[in-house]
Amino acid sequence: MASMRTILILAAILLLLVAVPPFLGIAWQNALVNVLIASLFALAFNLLIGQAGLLSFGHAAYFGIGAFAALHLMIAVEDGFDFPTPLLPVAGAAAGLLVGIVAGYFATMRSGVYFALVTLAIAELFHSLAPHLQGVFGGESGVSSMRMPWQGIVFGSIIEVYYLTLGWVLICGLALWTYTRTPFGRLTLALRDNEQRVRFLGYDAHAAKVIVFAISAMFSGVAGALLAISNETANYSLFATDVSAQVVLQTFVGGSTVFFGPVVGAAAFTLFSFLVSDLTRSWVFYQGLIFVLVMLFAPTGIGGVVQFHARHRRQLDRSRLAGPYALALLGGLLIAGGVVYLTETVAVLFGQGYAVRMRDAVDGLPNYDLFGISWNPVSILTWLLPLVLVAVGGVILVRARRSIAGFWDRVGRSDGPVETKAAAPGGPA
Amino acid sequence: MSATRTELPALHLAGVTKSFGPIEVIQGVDLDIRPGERHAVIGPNGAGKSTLFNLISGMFPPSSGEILLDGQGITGLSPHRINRAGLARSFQITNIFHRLSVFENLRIGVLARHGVRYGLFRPISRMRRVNEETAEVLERVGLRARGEDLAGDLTYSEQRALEIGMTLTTGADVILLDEPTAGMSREETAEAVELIRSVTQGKTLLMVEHDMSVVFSLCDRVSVLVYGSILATDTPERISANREVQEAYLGEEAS
Amino acid sequence: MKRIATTTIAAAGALVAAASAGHAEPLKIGIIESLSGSQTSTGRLYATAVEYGVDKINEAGGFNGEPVQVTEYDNAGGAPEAADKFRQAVADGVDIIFQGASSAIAGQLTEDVRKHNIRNPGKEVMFINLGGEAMELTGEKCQFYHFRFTTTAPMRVNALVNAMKEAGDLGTKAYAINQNYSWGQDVQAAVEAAAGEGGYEVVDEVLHDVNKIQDFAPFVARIKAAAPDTVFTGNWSNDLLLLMKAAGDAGLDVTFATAFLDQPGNIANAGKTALGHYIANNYDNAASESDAFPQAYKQATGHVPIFVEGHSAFALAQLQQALGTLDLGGGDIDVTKIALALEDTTYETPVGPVTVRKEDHQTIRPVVVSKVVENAKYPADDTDMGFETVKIVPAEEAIYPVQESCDMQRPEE
Amino acid sequence: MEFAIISTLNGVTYGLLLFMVSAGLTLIFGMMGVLNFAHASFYMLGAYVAYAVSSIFGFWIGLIVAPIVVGLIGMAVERFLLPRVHAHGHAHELLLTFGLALIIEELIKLFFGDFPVNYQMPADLRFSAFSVFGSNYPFYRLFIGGVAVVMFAVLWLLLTRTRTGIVVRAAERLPAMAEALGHNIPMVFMFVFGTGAALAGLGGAVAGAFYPTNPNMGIELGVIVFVVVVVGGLGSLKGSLLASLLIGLFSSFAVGLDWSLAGLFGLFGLGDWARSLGGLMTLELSSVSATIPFALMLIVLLVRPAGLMGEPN
Repeated sequence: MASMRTILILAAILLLLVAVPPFLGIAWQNALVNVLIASLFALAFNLLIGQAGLLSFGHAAYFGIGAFAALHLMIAVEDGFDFPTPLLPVAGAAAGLLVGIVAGYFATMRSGVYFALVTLAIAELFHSLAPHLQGVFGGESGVSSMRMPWQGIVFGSIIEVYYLTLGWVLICGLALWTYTRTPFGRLTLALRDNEQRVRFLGYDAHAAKVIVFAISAMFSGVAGALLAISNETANYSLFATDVSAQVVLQTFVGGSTVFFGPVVGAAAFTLFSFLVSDLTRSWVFYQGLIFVLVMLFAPTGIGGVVQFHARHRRQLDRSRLAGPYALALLGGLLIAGGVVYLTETVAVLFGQGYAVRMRDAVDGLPNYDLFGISWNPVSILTWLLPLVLVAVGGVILVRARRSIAGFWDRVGRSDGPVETKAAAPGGPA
Repeated sequence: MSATRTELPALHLAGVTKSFGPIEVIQGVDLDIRPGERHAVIGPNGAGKSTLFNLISGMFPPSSGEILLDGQGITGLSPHRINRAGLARSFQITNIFHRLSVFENLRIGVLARHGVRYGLFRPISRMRRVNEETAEVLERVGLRARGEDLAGDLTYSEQRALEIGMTLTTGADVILLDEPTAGMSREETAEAVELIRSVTQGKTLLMVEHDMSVVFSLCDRVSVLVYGSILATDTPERISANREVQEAYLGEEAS
Repeated sequence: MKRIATTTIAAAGALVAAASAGHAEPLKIGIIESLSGSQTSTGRLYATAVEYGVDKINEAGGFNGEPVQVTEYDNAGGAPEAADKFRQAVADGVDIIFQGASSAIAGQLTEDVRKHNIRNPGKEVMFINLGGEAMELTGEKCQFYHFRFTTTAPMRVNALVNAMKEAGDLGTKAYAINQNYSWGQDVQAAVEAAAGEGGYEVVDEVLHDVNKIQDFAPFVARIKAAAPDTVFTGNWSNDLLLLMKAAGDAGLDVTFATAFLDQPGNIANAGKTALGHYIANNYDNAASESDAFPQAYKQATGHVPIFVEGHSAFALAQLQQALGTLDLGGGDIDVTKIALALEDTTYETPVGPVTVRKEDHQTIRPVVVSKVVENAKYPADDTDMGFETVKIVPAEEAIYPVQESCDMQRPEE
Repeated sequence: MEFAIISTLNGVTYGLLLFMVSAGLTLIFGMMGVLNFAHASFYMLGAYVAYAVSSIFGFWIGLIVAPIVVGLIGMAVERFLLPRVHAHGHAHELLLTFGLALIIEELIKLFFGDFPVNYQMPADLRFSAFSVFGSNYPFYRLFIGGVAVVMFAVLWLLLTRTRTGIVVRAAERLPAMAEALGHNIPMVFMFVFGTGAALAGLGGAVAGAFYPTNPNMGIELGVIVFVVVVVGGLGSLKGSLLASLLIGLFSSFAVGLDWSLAGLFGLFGLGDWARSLGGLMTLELSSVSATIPFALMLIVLLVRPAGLMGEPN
């Protein structure tokens, strides 16, 4: 597993993470802090779904708890309690662990979809109670503090916060990776496969699941604590469904079956929202669309597809695959272009601004601007363009996929990198 | 049966019943399994053989009655407690970890025996004894060549062998095998019988079995379960001669 | 040590700026609003109004010889995202932050601004709060670089009590139903405090979860049992709409005294049930004789100002007035000077003058009390209903004393 | 007394609305093992379709068209999307529907905006059915409850008395066997999923005219509905009816009760001590009534992990 190649890649990434940020603007430094925190959160979350097969829809609870715990310690430090600032996430870890044990005790009483619902409801419980508990959660405006200097480090700039975050994320990431190599890590996998058999081999499955849950909650708590350190505030909205949903999206788009998959997803989505969220109001829609497409066509996520190619790199015939892959990319881009065009057009045409202009317009529907061009909403061309984009892209993509699937079939890997019609097993239909 | 024994039975069932709703599936079973013996439970379909196994191994608690393991009460305990008390079972429908390697499947059980159930602070690769013992079991069930393959990729009879292997790993002295040879060809069955004979050396074995030739070649005693109660318990030879049994069960098959 | 490094970098930056002289630094405004998520509709209105105001400044020649730049940041309705977008805004060099939807986010931003200013002296940022009405923002969290250009709970409640009493619609028994968080609690406290003045008795009061209640009928049953004349509520969004509908359906004969009845969609959804109920807010189109402002706004944005748009546009106009008194000579933007100038301005809105109280940076402003009527001059939500002004409570009557908890550190002058 | 009667009435009607939405979810889960996360989105979709249709063709047409449209969408999801992920297990089905829920919500916002839309019941339904203690009781609340009751009865009869129902129930227990007997099981599943979605759509169309129709209505109700099915026992229609009514009644009564833990301690003379602790101790039940369903769920999990009517695992 840990081949020379993997080690080299990891070392290169590490070097980049350490060396490059000082030369970036603070906006990018800040975005990278968010990427790191999201990555750790996704890794902790994936301990449950990827390793133990437990799908939690309420991980915001432990993320939030970690944030509040770290913040209360931070306030104590501000008030003169002697505690090194870089160790603040310890509070988050402890709180996450404790709450994780209690919540895990309840949640793991059920498995499968019940488990998902119970975790969702526990997070909702926090979300609805927190604003009422002024003392702990600071009401709806939350708790606020300030990072105190320690040993000459001021922790005033984002780059200092970045390195603190990086250190913690690396340590925790390593710990989570080591976890998979321990006896309990193996037991976690066994629980995912066949919980009943685990019980008949002399293990208390419920206790084991509570432990996995608590460990996942603990690392989520560290991630929350890092966010609290970065933001210097925490607020009950950390418990919101959106927070839980984001980590689910990121993990599965990145790929829950590969250890580093969630990191890929977290980085992709965090950067995506950093770059796109101020450009278009529909970015949540695109996020959902990407997620559903990944679920449908590459259920193992980006990480899974990459891992598939890495595993079969010997069979990887570059000369014969480059063409179809480039075609697939082209098809995908065309479809994406068409969909984005349609979405943004709908957003404009059904928007308030346009409604007003429509009322004021003298003859017919007024033109609208999109991508720097003025379009006529009743012209055929306006609607033909996206349809042609999607249709042509679709044809190209289907053909490319067929030849890619054909290639992998020929080398005897029907479990190809992407789901194809041929490989898709018939469900109830 | 006649001799008074001072030795405690390895497994003792007294008046065990189980009802699902209004239906009493097990109706007052009394059964003693002697230490070291190989004992089979036979009976027509729906007689409650698997239910009896489930009651003993803790899948669900009996409605009434008492179960002792080496004189120690295990009635209604959870499966893991019963396993730790020294009883392991296999399943009629193969019940393995499909997405783990064959070696890993066995190692989960070996770890339990070594008491490192929830070990978190030492990499598994450094646990030499555990890995050695796992390799040993792997060898004994004849799957050495397939140790690194995913359990889900094994052939049916290999999976059955793995199933038996996993039952052995936890080091229990009382082994329950639920139809270990079901669905196997004649040759596979013969191999399985040899496997069971060799791996249960020195242990107490209780098995559900349909194939009378397996019962004859393997077991010391047989109990016949019909409609949830024990009709008779005796040596295979005497059981096959028992008229009542023949009428209730064997007769049909013999014809 | 870090501080030295920062100053060095800042100095280097200044040198670069000096080298490329002749190019004045533009004033940068950042709108950190809920542009996605459940409060998008309100966030959008604040953004529209701020952009309208910035356009006005730029039409008049901008500031410091440059047009004022404005950037929108989407906080997705959450405080953590707002903190994130604040850092983004700082990275973009934003000088003044505007925000309105949600007190929680305002609380986050004012803290972020305070910490930023402590750590970056000379590069301060200021925050103009257009809608965060929680008392603590000018109380415990009060600070020099935060300005509140809206009312607070006591201002709205006192105005309601005052106007409704004059109109003979107040009665002697009052009920308070509010959302269980700082704003709702502030309203409840204000209703209790105004009891003597208004000559009513608070027969019962209840706080409920924020925007989680699907069915208000049980609350209406409870109100019914207390038999009040007037029901005070600071509820907004769904919580107000559902409450009014449930009251209407039960045939509850009370007058609602509200703060956010003018939120888009409320009147249309409530239908005839809304008639006769009161609202106290910063501004209403019908409150002024002149149509100049609504028409100008419509000219620019396509619709007359609704909900929070009016007072938000005035806040920008007041800022414009303050900027007009300053001359930075084409040099760097000095936010502290802008803040000091803003403290000294008085802006004549169509409903009366607005001034800044120096002690806590709460604006002293008139409050408009209106009533829902049919055939209104400015119909709401494409219905024939709208608001009719009952009374404009002048600024000096509406204001309440500075909170004792406010401990403002002024910059050294 | 007055409060008790009105609260009971309100609790029951609200409970019946919850049931209307949870029934479809339960039906689909019981039959196919799919937990449809997008179910509450179907509810929202129902309200919006009914709004769009009724603004042109009138309220009643909207009420009929909405469930049909939503049902067809449900069938399309079952026919074209779910089979693709079926092999990856129930978790993936859940995730897929979760993604669909996100997309539906954003599409609604795209087309209808973020404001609540003006979806109203017709004026001739806006009258009070009767008067209790001087308080009018709106007819439309009874209408919502009535629709739910009729729906439950029809569903029950369909499942127990008709041939189709028997095939459906057979397919639930032993799909392979039912298929071997010549029944078209994929069609049955598609039909079931469509029916479940249509029920949610009907719920939305009926309730949307009473409660506001806005893009958040899906997620707001969705979480409560999930609690209902956990409390009732997933897959049990009777269970979800019971749980719906329970949660409806609890939420309705909690509002009037200013109980707190401190009050409870007060019974033992520890009231002042508890009040001095603040926090959880002094929270009044009325102010956290929306939290009650979640607390109820935890209690049920402790006492009866399978839910009130569910079968263990």
